[in-house]
Amino acid sequence: MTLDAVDVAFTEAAVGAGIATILMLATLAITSARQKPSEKRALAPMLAAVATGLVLAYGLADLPPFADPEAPAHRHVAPRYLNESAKEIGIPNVVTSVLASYRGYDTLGEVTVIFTAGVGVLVLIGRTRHRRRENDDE
Amino acid sequence: MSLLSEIFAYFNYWVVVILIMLGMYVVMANPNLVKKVIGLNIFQTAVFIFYISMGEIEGGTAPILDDAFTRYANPLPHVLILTAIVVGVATTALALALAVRIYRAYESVEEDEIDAEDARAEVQE
Amino acid sequence: MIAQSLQVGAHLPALQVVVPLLAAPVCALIQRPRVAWATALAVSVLALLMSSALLERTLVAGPISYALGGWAAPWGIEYRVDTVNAFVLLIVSLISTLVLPFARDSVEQEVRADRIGLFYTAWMLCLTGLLGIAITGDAFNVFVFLEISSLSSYVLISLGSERRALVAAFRYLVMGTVGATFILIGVGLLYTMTGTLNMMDLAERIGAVEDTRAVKVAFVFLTVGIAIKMALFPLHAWLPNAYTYAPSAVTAFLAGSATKVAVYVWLRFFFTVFGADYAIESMSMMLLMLPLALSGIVIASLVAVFQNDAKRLLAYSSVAQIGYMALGIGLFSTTGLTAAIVHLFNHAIIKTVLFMALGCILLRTGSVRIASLAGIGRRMPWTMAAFVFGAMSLVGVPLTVGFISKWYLLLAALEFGWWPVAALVVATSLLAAVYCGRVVEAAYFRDPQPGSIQAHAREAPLTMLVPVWILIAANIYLGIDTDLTVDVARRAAVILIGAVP
Amino acid sequence: MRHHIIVRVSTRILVAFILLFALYVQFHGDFGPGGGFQAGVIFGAGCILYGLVFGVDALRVVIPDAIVRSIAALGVLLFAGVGVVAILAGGNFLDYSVLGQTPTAGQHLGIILIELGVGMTVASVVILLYYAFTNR
Repeated sequence: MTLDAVDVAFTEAAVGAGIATILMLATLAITSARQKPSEKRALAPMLAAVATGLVLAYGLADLPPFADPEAPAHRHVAPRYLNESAKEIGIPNVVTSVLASYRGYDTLGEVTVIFTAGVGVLVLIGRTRHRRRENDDE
Repeated sequence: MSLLSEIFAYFNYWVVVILIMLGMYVVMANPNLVKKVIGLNIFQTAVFIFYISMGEIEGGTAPILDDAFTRYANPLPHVLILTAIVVGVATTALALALAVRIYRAYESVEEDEIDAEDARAEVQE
Repeated sequence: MIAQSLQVGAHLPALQVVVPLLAAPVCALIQRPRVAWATALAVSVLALLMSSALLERTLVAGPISYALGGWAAPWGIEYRVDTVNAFVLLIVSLISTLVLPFARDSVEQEVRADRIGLFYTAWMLCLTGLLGIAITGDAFNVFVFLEISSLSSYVLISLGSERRALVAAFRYLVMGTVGATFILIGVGLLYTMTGTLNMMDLAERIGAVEDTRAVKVAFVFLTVGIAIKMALFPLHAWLPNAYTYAPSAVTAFLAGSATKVAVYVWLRFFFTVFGADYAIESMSMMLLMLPLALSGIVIASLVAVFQNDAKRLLAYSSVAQIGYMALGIGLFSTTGLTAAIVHLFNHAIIKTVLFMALGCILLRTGSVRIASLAGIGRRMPWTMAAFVFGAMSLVGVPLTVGFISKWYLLLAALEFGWWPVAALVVATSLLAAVYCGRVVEAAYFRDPQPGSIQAHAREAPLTMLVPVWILIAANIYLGIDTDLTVDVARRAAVILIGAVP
Repeated sequence: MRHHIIVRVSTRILVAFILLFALYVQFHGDFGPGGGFQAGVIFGAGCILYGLVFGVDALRVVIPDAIVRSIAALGVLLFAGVGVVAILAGGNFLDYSVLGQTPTAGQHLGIILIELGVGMTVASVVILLYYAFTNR
């Protein structure tokens, strides 16, 4: 079963190569912390997780079957992207057309999210211009 | 529709449900902050699978226009999930940065140890 | 020249969000604390002017639609401004504008100097996110801007001076991400069933599929996800620590804006997307929300009474106040909604001023534990006087805005003849008097330890006192002249419920 | 790894190809899969590979902290700036059609520019994360 989501696959691959490395480094930085077995609080989370799963399953079982071309998701907004984007935007990759133009504003938001994360990481653990002050929290 | 094809038609969705339960459980039950972040990632990945699944069309190809094909997968869910993946990565990076700082401040990333430490500081005040 | 100004007017909805968005990287490039602060303040003032212009236009000419990228909805992303969200835009930019002058000194004391440039970058991003959520007419776009505001608020909270701020930010991040992912699931389900993401388009198409289980589940996930973000009891666990350990200016800003925007998103989905009838009849929201709202009000107020830290006390009070808004919404009448929306505004200006007053004390003494507030009323008379006025408004003393909120809430409850609910509202107001009273009692009727910092504290600087007293003036003026807020809130309620009262 | 000559030489060659591939993905996203985000991550990953083999300080010499931070901010400014230019040219925010002689030419130009903005921010944030997480 394939999903024909080449752009998504590509992104996941790139993220795996680039970000996973950082994730690994971050984990290395705090690996001396060891896992202790702790069973006492497991019941309530279990119930919450199962409840969420059941509610979701209840709804998902009602969706149009997988890959059904008649599903409403494919009949209303999406056809315009596939049929008109060649004329309106003029590039063959429809995902790029939607991402960069039809819903370009979401992408601006997405870049802003990345920037926000960058700012946050810099504030938290970035190298700072002055050396650390006395009695600081670190 | 036979039972088997019924199960198969919704196979992706079952995976989504199981991953969501797994992710939520790890997020809530595991006291290790780094593992909580991993739980969040599982949770988010489940939603990515849900979105891509709903974009697929029987007999469609990747939505890159070419004269050889007439039927394409729905590009919109792909776009949405690209955004969501990016948001997920950004959240992970920030969460890990916080975990690193917490480790420097408490010398632990175990929730119960951190709480115990805070309780001790509270008594001293 | 006229053509020029008309053109700017036509792009106001986009500029409302884009100007702070542009200011964020500019602040990051500047890095110098005072310049970054001045930029943030200037942009905030500009945002306030734009939101007032937008509110005025929606009152005169009805909803404004703006097609981003020039692509008409539902193919492109639409910004849609009506009286409801114009009012929310005004609240958010007003709070940011009033807290920023106060923030300069407060932040310089609480945040390390080399982080201040990025602090204001995060502030601008948070403002961008909040305004973006409020203005958009696209369900997925809500998620994107929600994440901008969430990530930046985790950063802002983590900058508190104690290490517990880090843990508070982490826990908020975990809960916030679960909430946002729930919203993502809800939006995904709605898209699968209708094929659209535009809210107006969703509202039109949802009727045909509203009996399906998928739409019901979408409703549940959206409700729970947004409830986490607005800290509705019992999903409020992230809020008390986040508000207690965040820098004072951040607490004041978020308390006045972030939860309010989440309440707005709730309103938007309940009333515009799903429709009031669906929410009440199919999902029996009334039965679910009233107990949650009422128990949230009672329990959070009681917990507040027993707090030893004034910031945490006010944080629990905020959870209770969210309960009042949920109560107003849960009554599902024009009066109830009016009460909720009025309280949205009023609570923003009440809680912001209370947290700002605590920020002044924190600047001078370094602690807002109730025990260490002893005698502060004599050392910092203006600050504490402001706190007393704010507290009176929170309790709901007549001639303050707090009274107006409670009054409409009582009216809404009595419309249904629900005396016990009305009595509970009054009783919990007394609880508010008790917990605020603890702070006031310590400040005025106890003596400071001789030789302590408190005994020699100076009054806060004017840059902090002036915004505090502007808000107090607003609390009293809008408590007497109610036309402004109640009128707008009523019109907003009518738009949401879709009927003439 | 700093002393293994084979690793060092092959890394140099590999990094060159990775960066080249990143540029290909950046500017070819219109036709195949890819675009600014993927290109940015690949570019960042290439730089991280260099940093892993030659040391993070060697990478810092090539790409200093201050530059990385500025490019992250400039990428956002470029993207939003294209939107503002569209307003000045008489369209709505981010309406690229008004940027060129014909609407499709404008769309092309707009998409290339904003993808560049995305790539800049993503690549520099990836490098920035690497710098930050290797700080001790």
